[in-house]
Amino acid sequence: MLEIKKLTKKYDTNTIFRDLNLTVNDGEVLSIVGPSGIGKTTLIKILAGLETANSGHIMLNGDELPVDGTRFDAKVGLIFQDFNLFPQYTVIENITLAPINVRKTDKVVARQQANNILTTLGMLDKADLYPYQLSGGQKQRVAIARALAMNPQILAYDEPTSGLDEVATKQVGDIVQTLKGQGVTQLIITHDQTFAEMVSDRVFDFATEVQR
Amino acid sequence: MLEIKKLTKKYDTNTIFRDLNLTVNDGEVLSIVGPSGIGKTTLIKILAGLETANSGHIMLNGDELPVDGTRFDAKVGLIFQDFNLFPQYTVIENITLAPINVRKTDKVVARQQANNILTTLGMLDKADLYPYQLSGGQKQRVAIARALAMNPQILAYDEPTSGLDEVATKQVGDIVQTLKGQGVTQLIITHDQTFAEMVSDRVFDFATEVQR
Amino acid sequence: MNYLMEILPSLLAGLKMTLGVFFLTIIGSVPLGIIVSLGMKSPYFTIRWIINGYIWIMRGTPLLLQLIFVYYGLGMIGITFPRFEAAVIAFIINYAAYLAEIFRGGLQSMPRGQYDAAKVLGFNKFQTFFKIILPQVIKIIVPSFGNEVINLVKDTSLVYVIGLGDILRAGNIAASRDVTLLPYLLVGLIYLLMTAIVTVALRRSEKRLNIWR
Amino acid sequence: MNYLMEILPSLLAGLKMTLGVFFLTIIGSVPLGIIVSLGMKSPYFTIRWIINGYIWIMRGTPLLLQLIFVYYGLGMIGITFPRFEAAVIAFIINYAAYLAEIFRGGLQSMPRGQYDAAKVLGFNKFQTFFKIILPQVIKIIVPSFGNEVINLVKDTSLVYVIGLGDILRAGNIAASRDVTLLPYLLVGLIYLLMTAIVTVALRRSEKRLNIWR
Amino acid sequence: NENSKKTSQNNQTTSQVDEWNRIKKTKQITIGLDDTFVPMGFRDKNGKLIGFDVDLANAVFKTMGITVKWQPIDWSMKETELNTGNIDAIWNGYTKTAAREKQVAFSETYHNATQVLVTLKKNNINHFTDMKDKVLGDQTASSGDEGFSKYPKVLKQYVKDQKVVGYDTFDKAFNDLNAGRIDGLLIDEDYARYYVAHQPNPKNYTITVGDFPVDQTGVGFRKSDNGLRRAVNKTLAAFKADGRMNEIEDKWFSK
Ligand SMILES: Nc1ncnc2c1ncn2[C@@H]1O[C@H](COP(=O)(O)OP(=O)(O)OP(=O)(O)O)[C@@H](O)[C@H]1O
Ligand SMILES: Nc1ncnc2c1ncn2[C@@H]1O[C@H](COP(=O)(O)OP(=O)(O)OP(=O)(O)O)[C@@H](O)[C@H]1O
Ligand SMILES: [Mg+2]
Ligand SMILES: [Mg+2]
Repeated sequence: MLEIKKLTKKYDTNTIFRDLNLTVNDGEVLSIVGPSGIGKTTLIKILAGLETANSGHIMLNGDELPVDGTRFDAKVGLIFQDFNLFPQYTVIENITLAPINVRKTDKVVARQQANNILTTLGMLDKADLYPYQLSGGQKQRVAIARALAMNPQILAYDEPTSGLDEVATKQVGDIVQTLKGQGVTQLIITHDQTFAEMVSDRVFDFATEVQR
Repeated sequence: MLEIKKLTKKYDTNTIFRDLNLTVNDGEVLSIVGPSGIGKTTLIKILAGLETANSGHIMLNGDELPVDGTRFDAKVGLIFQDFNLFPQYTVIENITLAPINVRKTDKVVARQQANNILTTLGMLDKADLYPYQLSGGQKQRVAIARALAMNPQILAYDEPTSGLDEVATKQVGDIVQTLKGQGVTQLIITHDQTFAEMVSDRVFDFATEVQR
Repeated sequence: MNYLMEILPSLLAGLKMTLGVFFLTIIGSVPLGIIVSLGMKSPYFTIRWIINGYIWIMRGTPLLLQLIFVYYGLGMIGITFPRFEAAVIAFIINYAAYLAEIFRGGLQSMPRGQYDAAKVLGFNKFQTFFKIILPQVIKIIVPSFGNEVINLVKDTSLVYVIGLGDILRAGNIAASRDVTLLPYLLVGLIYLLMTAIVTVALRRSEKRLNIWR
Repeated sequence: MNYLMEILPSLLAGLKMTLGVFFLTIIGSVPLGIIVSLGMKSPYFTIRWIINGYIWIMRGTPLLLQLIFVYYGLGMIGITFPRFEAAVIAFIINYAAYLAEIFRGGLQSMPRGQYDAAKVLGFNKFQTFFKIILPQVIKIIVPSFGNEVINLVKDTSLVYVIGLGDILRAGNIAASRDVTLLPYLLVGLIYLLMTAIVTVALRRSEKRLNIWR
Repeated sequence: NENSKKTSQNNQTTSQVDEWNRIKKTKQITIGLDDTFVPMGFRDKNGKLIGFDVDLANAVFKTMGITVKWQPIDWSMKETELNTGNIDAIWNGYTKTAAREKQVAFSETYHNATQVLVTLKKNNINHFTDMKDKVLGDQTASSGDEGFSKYPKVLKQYVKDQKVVGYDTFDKAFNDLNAGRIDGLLIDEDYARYYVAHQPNPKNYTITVGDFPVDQTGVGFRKSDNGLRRAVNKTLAAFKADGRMNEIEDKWFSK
């Protein structure tokens, strides 16, 4: 279970959110919605240990995760709004790099898994392209595939369907359902109401549920 | 009137589209739809002179625009899928830089115009931030504002509503309507069906209307 | 201590020469280096070829030989410069070659999207370079640029070969006259001081560039 | 022509020394430079302070003086190295300082998103640096790195100061013995050849890095 | 300034024309020297040029009513400076050699010196033969260095590996001698005296004279400048005859 308690974040004097409380159960799919610039990305970056919070607590299954930027655990998988693919690696290398080097997965196994994910996302034929050769929606899907390949227990998506057509959106929706079946906790930032309704158990609305 | 005739584009041996024909009238709003990776971005980049085509013609009001990469006319305004803001300039500088230096608009006038556009997009309070300090949706809106500030006669949007909430999407929709009233020809790549239906006179579907 | 005070005036006289060559070289070689780095992207094969040859020769031969060439070599075929002017010319064309390579590296790391954005906004090549690209390139290359500036501080001592008296030569004279290595120590300290000034100035400008990312 | 053939053997003997110092310096200073550049981002003030001091001294004093210091200076206080080893040590610690600044520039231009992506994927600092960051940094710094490598080719001639006979010294000896500038010409050609090899090798590696952007 | 411009403009013609006429007319001559060259020509602490050759040349030309403009040059460039017309004479401990005589015309010899061995007194080296298997140092490309290779029987056959350690300046060589890295230093006797005199304790050193031939020192002129050379030769002879030469020698080489 993921518990966020009294989390506060400021950029200089600009308070993004104050005393934010949020609990997400294992295997739950939570949509995070709210207008642009309200702090959704900031929240999941703090959750992933990429940003510091000014105060507050994050508890994962009862253990406290520090929010002061000293975390190096990769407990939360993250799909970035701007992808952050590694330009020097091909699609398949982007996906298999972490499993091979961090999880020490066998190369052949890692490639097989990556191919499976790419197939699910309709991207198998792009496996050997470099990021600069991809369209926007293709980059989005590589970013998703890269995060999935690490089998994280908590996975946060930042606008995963932006740039995706209906078919690809549906494919991502299917993935969310599959992972839910495997008990993965998922947080999905999205402006796509239809998608949010389709996949999520619950909606967290930044506009109404967060203090500033 | 913008006429595209028998336009063909390949990356190496990979044909993106072949003999593409498309005519857009002055003041018309055309939505361009189609699955991810099909070539929508490629088409408008060719239109803006940023990519070369392998063959074909583009005519603007009867004049031929070369498609071999030798164009330097900036006849087509473009809002990039990945924004391409100038990192070293603040929001207001990003918007006023081209009017001041290219159109030789007076600085005060340019700032006033930029402020008006930012107000319309609900971004006035971000005028003095640098791009790295903006959220995804905020960058999107700065990119739109920057293109608008040059008052282009043809304006192409690449996924202008990705990362935008309903309110901001509505604001962009209003802008499209206003420009239409001024006779600006607009091409809008979008996956957002509701938005496409709301703003466009006609839909160009890459999936069905283009040969490969 | 007393001894160092005694030889200081002659060292400072040499320092004047050192600083003169230093500043004139910076002023001349930075714009020349930028032009050369742009020339390397020229669509004309001949221009690229000439520029690559120029850079090769400039980096491939010791600056000492270039100084000899500009002063004595050109002198022999009738093109004569006074000593100081010859030194400055040789330094400028030499350093421009090194700076051009640094600029080229910076230019290469610019994402294509920045050029695209500039183009659709109607900036001409000149504006694109100076308003959009150069400020970002500068941010990247400041540390490498610093290396060259600091090399220049020290390379100025090579002017001895065409008979100019810089600070190191002043130190040499004192050292061989008084049979002691102390003057070198003092010269070393003065070089250190100059380098410290250059380093601090460049670090400052780096900090100022860090308000954006 | 005949004369050049006569002096060639002595020049080639000098060339051996030049190449020895060159390769050992590259092998030693690249890793040291990387470590130093990382140290400059250390959270500990003392480490940053020490490293900045080191870079300042290394760039701020002529390599010639550093050679003298390592060989004669340390010799006076009882730390004696053989001449060749002293030369290589001095070159490595000197060049590492310059390379560190170049690496630092490259590191600075890495977008933060690359570190973020590596972190959420669980890469440790070591892996992040070597798998994600370094390949991108290398691509940016190749041209500046080339400047230093080529400087090194020529700086090797400074070993004369501690009594080692490199190619330029061989040329010097021949030139003053036979009262002619011809040996310098030959030395110049050999330097040009070495520089050409370095330049071509680096351009090749740049090309190879250009399959991605 | 006026004169240096004039000399450099005359570049192309210098090999044919005797510049003596110009020098007489302008009453100025440009002489090149390496201003680090003790005790022949160097600078005092105020930057003033002093030394044996400086005094001698100034005195010689003073008798002709000509002022000397001293132009510091890099020693390795001396013949080039002369033959491109940047300077009119090389007058700075310039030893006569066959190779140099191909490039320049020498005056009569005005000073003689030989190559000597400087050692630490405590090492008891009193003959060249005592250098057996000892390490020798010298200055790269100096006359001593040439003599060392040219007359292997004199010293080379004794020293360790028949090799010599070359230094760019003698102060560094002295440093190594004191540190025991070399056992002996082959050096021109004029410098030897000067350097030994300037060591903290001159008594610690032995200067050994061996069988190297005597080096003759002369003034170097362009081969075309016969008038100039004759005038200088005449004055030098007069200086020798009337003791003015001795006076200057005593001032700089007092033993
Ligand atoms: N480095 C920064 N410095 C200052 N302000 C920042 C910085 N990063 C983000 N902000 C501000 O924090 C606010 C929240 O940004 P965030 O990216 O979390 O928004 P968001 O909810 O993800 O919006 P969007 O839906 O547009 O992506 C924004 O108003 C932004 O201007
Ligand atoms: N530089 C390149 N080299 C090779 N292939 C490329 C290059 N750029 C794009 N492509 C390929 O061209 C195709 C069309 O790309 P484009 O960006 O036009 O798609 P799109 O329709 O805009 O898709 P999206 O909706 O995902 O942005 C893609 O399959 C992509 O892989
Ligand atoms: Mg966001
Ligand atoms: Mg696209």
